[in-house]
Amino acid sequence: MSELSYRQALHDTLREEMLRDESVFLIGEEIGVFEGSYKITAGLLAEFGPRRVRDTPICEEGFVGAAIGAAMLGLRPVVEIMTINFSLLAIDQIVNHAAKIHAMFGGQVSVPMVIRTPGGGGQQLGASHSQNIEVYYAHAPGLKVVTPATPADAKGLLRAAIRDDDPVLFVENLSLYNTKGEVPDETGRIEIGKAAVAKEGRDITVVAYSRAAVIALDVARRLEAEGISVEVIDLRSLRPLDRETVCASVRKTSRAVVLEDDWLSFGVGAEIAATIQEGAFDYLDAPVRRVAAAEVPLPYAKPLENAALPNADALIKVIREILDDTRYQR
Amino acid sequence: MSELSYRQALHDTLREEMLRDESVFLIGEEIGVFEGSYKITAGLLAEFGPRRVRDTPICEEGFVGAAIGAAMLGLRPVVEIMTINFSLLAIDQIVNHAAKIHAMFGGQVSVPMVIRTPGGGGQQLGASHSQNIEVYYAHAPGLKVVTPATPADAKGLLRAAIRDDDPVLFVENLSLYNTKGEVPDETGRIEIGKAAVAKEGRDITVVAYSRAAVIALDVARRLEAEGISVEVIDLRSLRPLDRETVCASVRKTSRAVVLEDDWLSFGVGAEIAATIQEGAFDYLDAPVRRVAAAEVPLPYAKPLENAALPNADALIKVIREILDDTRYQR
Amino acid sequence: MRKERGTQGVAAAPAPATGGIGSESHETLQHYYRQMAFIRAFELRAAEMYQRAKIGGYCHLNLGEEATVVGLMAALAPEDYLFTTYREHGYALARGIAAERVMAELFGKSTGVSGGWGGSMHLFDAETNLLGGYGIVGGQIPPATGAALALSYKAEPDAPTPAVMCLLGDGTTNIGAFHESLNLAAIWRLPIVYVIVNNGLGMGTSVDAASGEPDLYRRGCAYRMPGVRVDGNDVLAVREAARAALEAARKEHQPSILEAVSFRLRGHSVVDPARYRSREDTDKAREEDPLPVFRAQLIDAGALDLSSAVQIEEDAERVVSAAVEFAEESPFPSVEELFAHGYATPVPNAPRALPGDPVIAPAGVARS
Amino acid sequence: MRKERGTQGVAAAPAPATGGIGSESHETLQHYYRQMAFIRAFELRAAEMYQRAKIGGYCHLNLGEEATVVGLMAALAPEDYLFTTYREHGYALARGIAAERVMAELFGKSTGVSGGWGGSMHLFDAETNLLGGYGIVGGQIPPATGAALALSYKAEPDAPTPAVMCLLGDGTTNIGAFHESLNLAAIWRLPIVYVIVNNGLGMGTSVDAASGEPDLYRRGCAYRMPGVRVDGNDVLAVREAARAALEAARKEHQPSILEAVSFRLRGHSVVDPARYRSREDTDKAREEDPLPVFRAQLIDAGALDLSSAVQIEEDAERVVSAAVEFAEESPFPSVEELFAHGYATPVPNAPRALPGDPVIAPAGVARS
Ligand SMILES: Cc1ncc(C[n+]2csc(CCOP(=O)(O)OP(=O)(O)O)c2C)c(N)n1
Ligand SMILES: Cc1ncc(C[n+]2csc(CCOP(=O)(O)OP(=O)(O)O)c2C)c(N)n1
Ligand SMILES: [Mg+2]
Ligand SMILES: [Mg+2]
Repeated sequence: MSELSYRQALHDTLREEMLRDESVFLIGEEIGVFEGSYKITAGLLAEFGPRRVRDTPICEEGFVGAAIGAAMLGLRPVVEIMTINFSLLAIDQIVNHAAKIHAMFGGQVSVPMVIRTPGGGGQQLGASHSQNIEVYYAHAPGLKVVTPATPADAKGLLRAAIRDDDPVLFVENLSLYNTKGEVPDETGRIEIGKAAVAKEGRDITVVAYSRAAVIALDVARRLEAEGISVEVIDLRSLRPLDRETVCASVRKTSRAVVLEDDWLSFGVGAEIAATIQEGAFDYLDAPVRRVAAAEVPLPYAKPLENAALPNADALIKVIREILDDTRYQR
Repeated sequence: MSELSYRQALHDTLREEMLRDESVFLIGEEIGVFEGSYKITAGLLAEFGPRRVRDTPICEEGFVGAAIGAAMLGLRPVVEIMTINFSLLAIDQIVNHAAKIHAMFGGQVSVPMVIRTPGGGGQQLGASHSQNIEVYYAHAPGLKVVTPATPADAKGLLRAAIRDDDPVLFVENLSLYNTKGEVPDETGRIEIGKAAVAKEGRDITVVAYSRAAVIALDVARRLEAEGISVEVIDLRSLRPLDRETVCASVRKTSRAVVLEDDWLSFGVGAEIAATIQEGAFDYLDAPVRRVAAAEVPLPYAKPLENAALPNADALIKVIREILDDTRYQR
Repeated sequence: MRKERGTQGVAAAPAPATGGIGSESHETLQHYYRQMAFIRAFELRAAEMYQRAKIGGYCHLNLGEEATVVGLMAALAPEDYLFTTYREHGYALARGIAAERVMAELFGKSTGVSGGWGGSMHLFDAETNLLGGYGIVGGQIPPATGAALALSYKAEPDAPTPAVMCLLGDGTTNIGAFHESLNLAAIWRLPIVYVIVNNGLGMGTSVDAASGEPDLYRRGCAYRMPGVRVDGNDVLAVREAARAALEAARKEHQPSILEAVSFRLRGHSVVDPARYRSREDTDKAREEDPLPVFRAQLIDAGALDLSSAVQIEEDAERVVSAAVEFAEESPFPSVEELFAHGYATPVPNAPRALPGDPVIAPAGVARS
Repeated sequence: MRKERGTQGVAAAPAPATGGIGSESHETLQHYYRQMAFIRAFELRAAEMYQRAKIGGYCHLNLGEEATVVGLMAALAPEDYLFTTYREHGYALARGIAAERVMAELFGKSTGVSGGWGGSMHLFDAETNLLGGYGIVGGQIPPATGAALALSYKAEPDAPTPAVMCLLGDGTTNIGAFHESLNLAAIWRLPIVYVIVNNGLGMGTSVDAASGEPDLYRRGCAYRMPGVRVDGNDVLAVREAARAALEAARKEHQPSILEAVSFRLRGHSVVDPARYRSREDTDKAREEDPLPVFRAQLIDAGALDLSSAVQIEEDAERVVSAAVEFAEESPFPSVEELFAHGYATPVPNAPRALPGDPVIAPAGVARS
């Protein structure tokens, strides 16, 4: 075990995988000379040279598509899209091509690529630079979508993603890069498609992923002191979605909240709530609630941005509402 | 009242609105000389000339973005994107720009444009040409998303959309173009943001939209004969979403199914089920079920395509399962 | 990595001269005619099968483009890679894929090149390096460019590599992916030839109405990428131009544009009656139809006699009929296979629900 | 609708000659220096305020680009429209928007040009036809093109119209939207000037590494669109070139490219230390810094004396300080306004839930 930042865990894993496998290469905007907009790739151009660390012009559709073609010929490109907002310029290549190619051509070819990209609001980047639109990819069969919340998961999932033969969208989060955590030294992978019980609890289940999972865990620890026992499920993978782990938890706690950074309507939490009410209907003592972003293009002004984004306080408020509501007392 | 096809209703409405308002113009691929890939715009180039009916090169990002700019200067472009699959090439302009511009610039400008585009599988068009990805747009604040199921709604909603000052994604469906229905002669609009109770019923609520709403209504009529009373809610608008009408229905029937043409996970039905379990929790006698497409890139071969897509039989099966399940008898 | 780029602007290089029919062996010429006649027969039958609802979806034909198809495929080496559009039956055939497997794909049968999963627009054959037909306009261009990147990644610096040929239509030169890809190929010096099959029309929109620079071979100027225009009705000219471009791609890693100009004999797809087309245009297309023209040339030159020509045409019909029969008799893929191509690397919780299935198996056990 | 297009290829027209400093009134020259000095002062203070966390998000400065900014804005008529990138404080100021309103926007205050909703990257002012700063690279280009379409839609055929000026960076010429938009402008003959502000770098990527044709003004060749390159450090040259391009856009509906070449004095944004930049490069940027150069030129030419120069600089500081004070004292927009700009046309069921609110008000009554 060593304590690493989420950023360092990503960096180290990229480096290790490049050392391990010559077919792994990095491609994206400003990842080489500039060392990455968020410095995940710092030092790698110097170490591996421009063949393995390929700076691209600004052309998301073009370089994501190029990575698809390279993957079809057996390479293992790891693409960086600077933020998930810009992935919309490449979504045709991701959803209409990468996600389809394996099945549409009858399984003759696969697309072993990873697209790393951070989401996240709360940095005052304004409406077009603060989105959490991973649900777009989670909806698309053929893709795998992972959303690590901790340095250890960042490492284990990135390793699994790079070695996976399918296109994997690897969703990072701006506000997690500097967070720290214990990371196992051995080179294990974390299975894509499995949620984690981040904390066990009895009274209520909080389902979350990425930054929200960190907040949920923090809230759970705080409420522990008050005698409220919160179970936290970190989804880790949105596609495939581990419905069973979520429902098993709610069958135990009988109550659930989703904490998510995206907009409420048609967001990730909708699927979780829909899944729980179907998979744990007879166990549910109260409606599944969702704590999500207000449905506005995110304003720049700090007070408005703060008001629009979900946070620990909102989660705590909803947990209390559910537990206190006399209609739903056990 | 006159009986019109869905195609004719769209065509007539475009023509009427162009006659009424000089600032309304049509823009898109092959809508002029070719008269539209699905012939919605047949005859309009001849009648209005190339200024009002503007054929574009193949460049979805470019011409959708151009329509945004034209709308910012007060025109009312009605864009045709040939199918919703190709909208992914323009989604950056739609979600990162059209949806944001009004709020991001503090309300100083609006984007009064309509994007018409058909979705729909079942035509053996293969994985990349058969998608129902309206949920991508339904998730984005700043947009309005409507999904008419009938010729009358096609007319009333298109009229409302054209006169609306916000960007409206107007989702049509390939398999509805030839369907017929009564259309009022007067020039009323249908309010965006309101669902319709397409058929009243007592035993169970089916929530649907677009093609699925037509199937749901058909199923409801068939089950009526057996003494099963199905209420059908046609959402008509996905954003805003009329949660109250949906929940009010389920508070009455206590049971619900969603029928939707998109993929199950993170699809439109997830939001409906999540809403119902929260908004009608105390009334619900059984879990809300979803009948949706199998989560695969849609295969070309007819038997596989048929197996992957939701249909009346699957809906009937699920309705019976819910009503027959002894666990959930009233 | 980066080599010298071309000089400013684009030398509008004339297509390399061909020796003409006289300098080709009769065998070669007959082979080309056989391929062209075969594609013609196949496409006409495909149209018929579509009208008889044996083929579904969209169906775009190479009718009128046979000389281009055969010339290009004659130049493409077996180790090269091919990315095409949705208008690609002819390419698959000329690349050497059995007609049965192509027709079976159009029928959606499990014996089809793509196992019935792709249909007319999505032919793929790993064996012949046909890396797919693509239905999204321009969608093939970035992956094709990336395939060229992989070839250069795998090669020693400066060593020759196989090349990629990326087909696209005239209308497709206006989409962003074209620009982005050509720029990447130029700055990275990738071994790729972008072949613009200019049949004069998008669906009904003319090149002139759609493209600011209607001389499409010149559009590489924005990347200092050379371009050549060739008469797409002249199979030998197409072959020579393609050879030269492919050689430059393979040996000098010089990407380039090759524009082959011809006509679309019919509508955009089988269902399009092409009413927007002027009489004049249709007449011209028919007059310049490469099939009868090439046939007459060969007969004039003594490279083919009438009875061999008729023989070739009858053979084509026979093989196409056999292909239809094969397709007809082949089984559809089984519904059990619906999730067979879900993922290349299996993972837990991969979806396997059919419409109407519960999200979790009632026992509470997740399917996987 | 369609007029003659230009001839093949692009005449790499030299930028129109300027009479030089000698032929301008002292007043004009002083005005330009005042604007440049003001932008300089504003940007330096913005950097400081960013470091003091008064400004959030990303903050991209026009430092080093002042001559380009002022030259362009001198040419743009009040009835013309401007679309810019996220690097646009200077344009807003030179367009005549009060510094307080710009600084207040950077502070996220309700008195800001965009009411605090946009921030540094998203300045918008309906009154001066500044139709927005845009943060998505290339995102502004299609809407700017559409604005030009609207202007031509509204005008009588062949009548002059106002023009649109669309700014973009060098790195942005490689994105698809650039290609698609230029093509539209070319085929529809739209009154627009695409100004490529070439500061030599994307974030850290050089023009040469990113662009197949690094002479960016030539990239219009793929649309037969003329292009001109001008020294972006020469305010008069920029103004003249922009005037000519705008006139052609307004009167002849001739779209064109104008490339203004200068240097970025600092990193990509305030937080970027620009370590990737060579010493040589930084030195060159500093040597050619348009501010001291222009100042010296004016003093040499007798158009400005030292004390007026100092006065101008002090005035600039004073106004910027006042702007900071104004911004500091202005209120933030109120949280009650969060849904104020939800829709321009109100509709039922528009979302108004805050994080943690139930999806339906507990009474069962939908909020709307
Ligand atoms: C992104 C996208 N937009 C639109 C279409 C619809 N479409 C299919 S083919 C076509 C015309 C293409 O013309 P061209 O590139 O000249 O090829 P051709 O069909 O003539 O071979 C269009 C508009 C599509 N498939 N994809
Ligand atoms: C679509 C998209 N991709 C990437 C980015 C991140 N990004 C912001 S500015 C920039 C560099 C732009 O360079 P250039 O066009 O030369 O403009 P400059 O910043 O030099 O003025 C990049 C890559 C973005 N904002 N949008
Ligand atoms: Mg064509
Ligand atoms: Mg730059």
